[in-house]
Amino acid sequence: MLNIEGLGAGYGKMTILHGLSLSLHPRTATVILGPNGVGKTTLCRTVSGLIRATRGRISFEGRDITGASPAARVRAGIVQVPEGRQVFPDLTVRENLRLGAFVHGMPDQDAFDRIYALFPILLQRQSQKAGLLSGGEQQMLALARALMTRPRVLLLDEPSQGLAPMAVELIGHAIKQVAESGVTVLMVEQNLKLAEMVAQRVAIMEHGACTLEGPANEVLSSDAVQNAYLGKKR
Amino acid sequence: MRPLLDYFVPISLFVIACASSLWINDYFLYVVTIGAIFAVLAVSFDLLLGYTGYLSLAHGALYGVGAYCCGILTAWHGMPFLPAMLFAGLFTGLVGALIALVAFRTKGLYFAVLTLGIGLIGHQLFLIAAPLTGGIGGFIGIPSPNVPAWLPVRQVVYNALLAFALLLVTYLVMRAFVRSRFGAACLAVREDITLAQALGIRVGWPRFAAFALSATFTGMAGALFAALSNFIAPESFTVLGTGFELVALVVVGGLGTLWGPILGAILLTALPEALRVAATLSLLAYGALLLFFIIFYPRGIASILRRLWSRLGAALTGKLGGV
Amino acid sequence: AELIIGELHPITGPASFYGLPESRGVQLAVGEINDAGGIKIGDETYTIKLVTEDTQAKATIAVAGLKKLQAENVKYLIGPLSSGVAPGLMPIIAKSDMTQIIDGSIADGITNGKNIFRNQATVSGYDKAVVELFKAKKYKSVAFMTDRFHAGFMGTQEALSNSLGEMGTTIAQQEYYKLGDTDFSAAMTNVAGKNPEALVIRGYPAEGALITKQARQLGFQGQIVWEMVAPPSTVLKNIPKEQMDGVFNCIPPTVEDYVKLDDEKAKILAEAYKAKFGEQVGELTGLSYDAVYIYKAAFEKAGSIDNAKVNEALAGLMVADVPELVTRYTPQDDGRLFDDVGQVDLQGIVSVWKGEAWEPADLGN
Amino acid sequence: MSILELHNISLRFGGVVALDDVSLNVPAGMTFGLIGPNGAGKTTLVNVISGLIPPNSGSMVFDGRKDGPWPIATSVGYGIVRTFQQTRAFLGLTVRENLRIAAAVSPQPEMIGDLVDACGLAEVMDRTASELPYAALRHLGIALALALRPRLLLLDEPAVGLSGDELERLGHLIRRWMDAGITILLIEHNVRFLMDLSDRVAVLDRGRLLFEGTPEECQSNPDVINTYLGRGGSDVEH
Amino acid sequence: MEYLPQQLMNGLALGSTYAMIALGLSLIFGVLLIPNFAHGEFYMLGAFITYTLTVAGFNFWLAMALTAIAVIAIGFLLDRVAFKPIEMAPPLSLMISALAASIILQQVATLIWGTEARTIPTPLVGVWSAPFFILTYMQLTIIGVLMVACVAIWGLLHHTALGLSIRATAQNRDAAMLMGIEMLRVRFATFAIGALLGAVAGALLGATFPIYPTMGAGPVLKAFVVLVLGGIGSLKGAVLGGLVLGIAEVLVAGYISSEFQDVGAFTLLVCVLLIRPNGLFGRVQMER
Ligand SMILES: Nc1ncnc2c1ncn2[C@@H]1O[C@H](COP(=O)(O)OP(=O)(O)OP(=O)(O)O)[C@@H](O)[C@H]1O
Ligand SMILES: Nc1ncnc2c1ncn2[C@@H]1O[C@H](COP(=O)(O)OP(=O)(O)OP(=O)(O)O)[C@@H](O)[C@H]1O
Ligand SMILES: [Mg+2]
Ligand SMILES: [Mg+2]
Repeated sequence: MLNIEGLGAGYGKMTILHGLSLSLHPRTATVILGPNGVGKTTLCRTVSGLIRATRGRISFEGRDITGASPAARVRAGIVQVPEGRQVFPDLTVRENLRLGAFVHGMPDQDAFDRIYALFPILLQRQSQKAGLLSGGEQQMLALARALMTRPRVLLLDEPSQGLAPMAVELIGHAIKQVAESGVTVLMVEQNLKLAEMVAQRVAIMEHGACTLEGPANEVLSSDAVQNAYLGKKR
Repeated sequence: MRPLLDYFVPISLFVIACASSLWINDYFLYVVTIGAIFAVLAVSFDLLLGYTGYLSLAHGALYGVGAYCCGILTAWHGMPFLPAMLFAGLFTGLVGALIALVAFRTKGLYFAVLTLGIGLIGHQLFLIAAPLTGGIGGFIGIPSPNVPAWLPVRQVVYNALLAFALLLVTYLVMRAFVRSRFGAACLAVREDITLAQALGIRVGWPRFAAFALSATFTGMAGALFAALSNFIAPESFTVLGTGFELVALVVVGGLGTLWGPILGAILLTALPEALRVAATLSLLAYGALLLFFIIFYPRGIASILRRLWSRLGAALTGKLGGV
Repeated sequence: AELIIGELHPITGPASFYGLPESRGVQLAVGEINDAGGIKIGDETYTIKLVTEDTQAKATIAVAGLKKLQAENVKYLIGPLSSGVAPGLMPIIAKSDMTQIIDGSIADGITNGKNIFRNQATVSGYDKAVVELFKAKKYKSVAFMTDRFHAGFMGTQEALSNSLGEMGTTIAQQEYYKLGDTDFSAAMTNVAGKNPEALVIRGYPAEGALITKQARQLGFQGQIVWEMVAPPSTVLKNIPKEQMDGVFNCIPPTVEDYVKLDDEKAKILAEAYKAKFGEQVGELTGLSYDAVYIYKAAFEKAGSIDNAKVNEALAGLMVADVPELVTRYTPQDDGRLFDDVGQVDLQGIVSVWKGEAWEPADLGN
Repeated sequence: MSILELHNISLRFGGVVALDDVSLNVPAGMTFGLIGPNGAGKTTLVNVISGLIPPNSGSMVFDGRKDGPWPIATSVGYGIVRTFQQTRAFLGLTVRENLRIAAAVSPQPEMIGDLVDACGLAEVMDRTASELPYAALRHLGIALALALRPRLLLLDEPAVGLSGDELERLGHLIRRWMDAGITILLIEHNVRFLMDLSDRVAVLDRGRLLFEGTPEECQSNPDVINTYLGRGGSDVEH
Repeated sequence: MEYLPQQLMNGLALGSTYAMIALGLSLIFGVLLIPNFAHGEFYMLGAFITYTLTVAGFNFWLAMALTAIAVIAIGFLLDRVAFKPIEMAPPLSLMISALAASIILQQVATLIWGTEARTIPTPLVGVWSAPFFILTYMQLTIIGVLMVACVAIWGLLHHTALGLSIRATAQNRDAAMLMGIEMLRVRFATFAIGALLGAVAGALLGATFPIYPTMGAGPVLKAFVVLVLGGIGSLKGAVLGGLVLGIAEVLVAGYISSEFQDVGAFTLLVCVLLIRPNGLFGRVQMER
């Protein structure tokens, strides 16, 4: 499905990803775990094309997309929910959602309705400027907007940030549903509850490379991972 | 060690500049003198733009306020130049403070355009207030600074020495300001005014002080310009000319450093002179060089020198490490 | 041997429209003199070397240019053009041992008759023609529209309205604009409302044409009088010729006018200019061209290239001493070219627009 | 004794009622947790207390001073300091320059060195804030606030995006200030983190105060479970 | 208050010219954050190219259309050379780049056309005399074109996909890219519309005013004033700001003194910003 081989990327002279390789299984949710600052966000941004890869290659369904523009990748179905709140602050909630469907032309009301059913708060706020939403509401909007693109590969960068526990559960279900409907999901997440809820496969990232990848139950139960990331200590 | 270096470098550069002014011909001396005056302007301007984040387009007019003030004091009231320059600086600082009171109600582009308006009004007033300024015909007959008896140099050399001295003083004063708590507060205002407020910085004061200080030295530069030109006209104090030129000096030199603008000022006053050979194409060449420079070095001369410096440092440590 | 003459004109920037033709006028004259073998001064024959510096019509650039000329040991200067520049150069030149002939600025009071001379008219010279026109036509009321960025016109505004007032003309309205303005409707609405018998426009022709148009559109019925250097080619690029019919202009004649009067020297100059530069001769070209010949006559008369002697020669130079002059200066009472402060007598004449050009006006006296 | 008392604070934005008659007492020297569903009005409450937005009605008493809330500059002067939900530091400056600003405003500039160590900023002193790893940036934001030696520190979701060691470091830090006598108002959706640290907890829901009590009471309160924790409030297991 | 209706009409006509120029500037600044001082040169080139074509015998309106295409191409080139390479640099660098570009374009125009002022032969002569005021047909055309341009741009921005992508880009470039919006297209479209507006303004105004290579400098400053007066990023603000400025100038010149026309206008600016620091229609940024 999506293959990453020997990927290198960084900012200016600073290299963050050092030859990272990872392949995503089709119709599967893969969760990436790793400590703060290893480059998870950088990986997402490189896959979606916001950062240029300095070496290695990314291919999607056999096609090399390493040099493709972000827009071309979205058209191919690779969609990212960025870390932090990247909404369009002066556009209304509805216009934000509308932009989600930008590559498909004008979305029909059904598309909106499906999203509003998932996130009722957005319906209430649909004509409010997105910039005035609360932190959590913006995060939901960002996710909802990405779902409007009808993605084939969904990249989620810490979608639970700023969400209340109930809301985390809510989007957990939503993401699971999406994965079950045949979308390949790559999620970076610190919230273990959400990670465990969604993950079918887990990858561990260290020093800008993937050190371990496998089915969720295997990886999560391995001793090394238990100690390092799941925080036995706590 | 550091304080020694801190003063050693600027002062020795000053001494070198003074010494060489005895050598070079009048034409170069004039260009360098004007360059030094613009460097004073650029350093003062950068205190506001580079360190506080406000783009003032009123500085062209403030420069004029200092110049006319000096003209009136020396030509009509017979005041010697140095006190007149100080007075002109203080007066301009006062005018600047008044402008600041008004202008700091806004920020960003609004501030820039508001000060643009004030700069244009100022320029218009120079034209309209003909009894004081001579109007469009200009202010004629401003005496040159008196060369003190103990200093055996010609007038033009003395003018240059004054400009260098003013530049040195400006640089040292501005540096002291930047390093003070006020300077730190200015940086905070520049970067994120809400956070600055949340940190309890009374953002009004530092930026007000920066504006007033910047205006004061701008006024002194104007006074010196008036005295060594003997004649001033509103045309030298326009927004489109002087106002924007200042921005160019500072950006080309390197925003947010104090020595960058000095280099920018020297480069951009020398450039049109160097381009005289291009005759009717000189303005075109000037535009093209400016564009070329900004495209390749959008962060100015300071960024080039920093890069060179760090590369030099790396090379040196590399060599030493290898031994 | 070589004799260096420096010229200082705005050859770039917005004022180059006037500055470049001046610079070329100097070049033409120098070329002619050198081609004819140079100037014989005393026992030595000199060829002239011309050094050009740009002013961009800015005082600081001009001062730098002047200092550069001084550094290159230039002792004789022609220029500058702009009224904003000349006063800036004056203190430097007055103190130096250079000689200057100003061939541009029309502001009053920038010559000294010692080493600074001017062969261009002053605005007061223009104004004489305006007064003459008003005397002949006996307009009862007048409105002014003056370019307030023009030092010369602004400087004489008061004197001119006083002299018209003394003749019994009411000053109905005084309006101002600035170079580059495009909308004069507010002022013209007021002028049209007052409907004075004459509207005097003082400035440059592009704005002059536009003001004329807008005044007429807003219903102004009276006589329009220009006071500006306005070559017909420029006028016609900005206003249809019908709308110009009957407009008066009060300035000294330019090369183009002399050509129209069938003046041989003017025709030769115009043709030479066209041949060398491929354009119509500029309106100030004659002045800068004349300035070179004035120097030549002074050198020959002084028999030396020493500045003090040449200055003296210039001060005493007779109009008749310079047969090459294209411009027809009025000799001073004693026949000299310059008066005691170094100013030529070049008076405006009243001309009127007919068809496609200015023609001498018949004031009926 | 309460250091902060809120009396009947209400605030509406157009049709949205962000705060509805909120009254709250925060006892001195303790960590006070504030939770609630997204959009409940927590950040808005912090904005009101810190003086960034004036409320439509209601009043505030801080440390015996009545007639609050005050404009932000005054509040800071009284010792009310906040961090921002969206991390805020002087992004264009290096960490060192950020701290220089902190030193300029700090009543005790000499303790900045301590803060650097406590917040783990020593290795990144010369990096530009915008290039910092996320965790370091959060810590920098907190260090800036702490430099002011606040009496009341308002932390708006300080743990967002932190995990593992970083989260632990933050927990330690908060405990240390608590011990130093700073009162902390902590907003956080990481329930375990919040409950571990807080002495008391309040829950906001749609602008109204839903609950106030100890962490234990809170976690077993059915209203809170319904509106906030959710039945799978498993994050809270001990 | 003699001649008030006429003076108001004068102000309206003048204000429309300001609004016309401010519109394009506002768009480019609002979307790409480029303080495009070279906008004045779009205006100048619009005038000169139209002039050259009409003098060469083209019909004025056809010449204007051809000119628009040419200026769009120049706008695209300008973006490519002067702005795109430093899109990540601080806005002030962009401003210097724009100033340099504007010097270059002025000088190139000087080389081609010289500095002599000239006026485009007017396609519409004559005046419309209403009971209390007089307007020329050309002024009426400008007011009409301004209204059409406003409606067209508003429709484009708010009712087309391109418009939505332009507005989205103005607010969050990264997020816009993640929505599949092609940056290059948005950039191109924005510059094209901006240049088009500049060119049309130049052609129309050049048929009324004298044109010369530096003619853009003054209007572009006024346009920045209008931009701020109306509130940055607000098209409504750009138009109303232009009209307000025009009327204010005319009233000052008409009833106080024409010597104070500029001073009056800028005093108005200062006063408005004192009362509304974000312009007439600008929004106050909420901090959270
Ligand atoms: N704009 C930038 N410029 C320079 N360096 C950056 C920039 N953004 C991030 N970095 C650096 O890249 C490294 C990796 O950052 P990244 O955001 O990818 O990590 P992460 O794994 O997503 O961390 P977190 O869990 O904190 O979100 C960090 O060390 C950070 O300092
Ligand atoms: N300026 C505003 N205009 C309109 N509505 C606003 C404004 N600010 C906040 N709101 C609304 O007020 C409500 C409360 O917002 P607030 O940011 O306080 O929530 P919160 O409790 O901090 O939520 P979160 O946990 O998601 O950060 C939200 O529904 C938000 O949409
Ligand atoms: Mg991350
Ligand atoms: Mg919040």
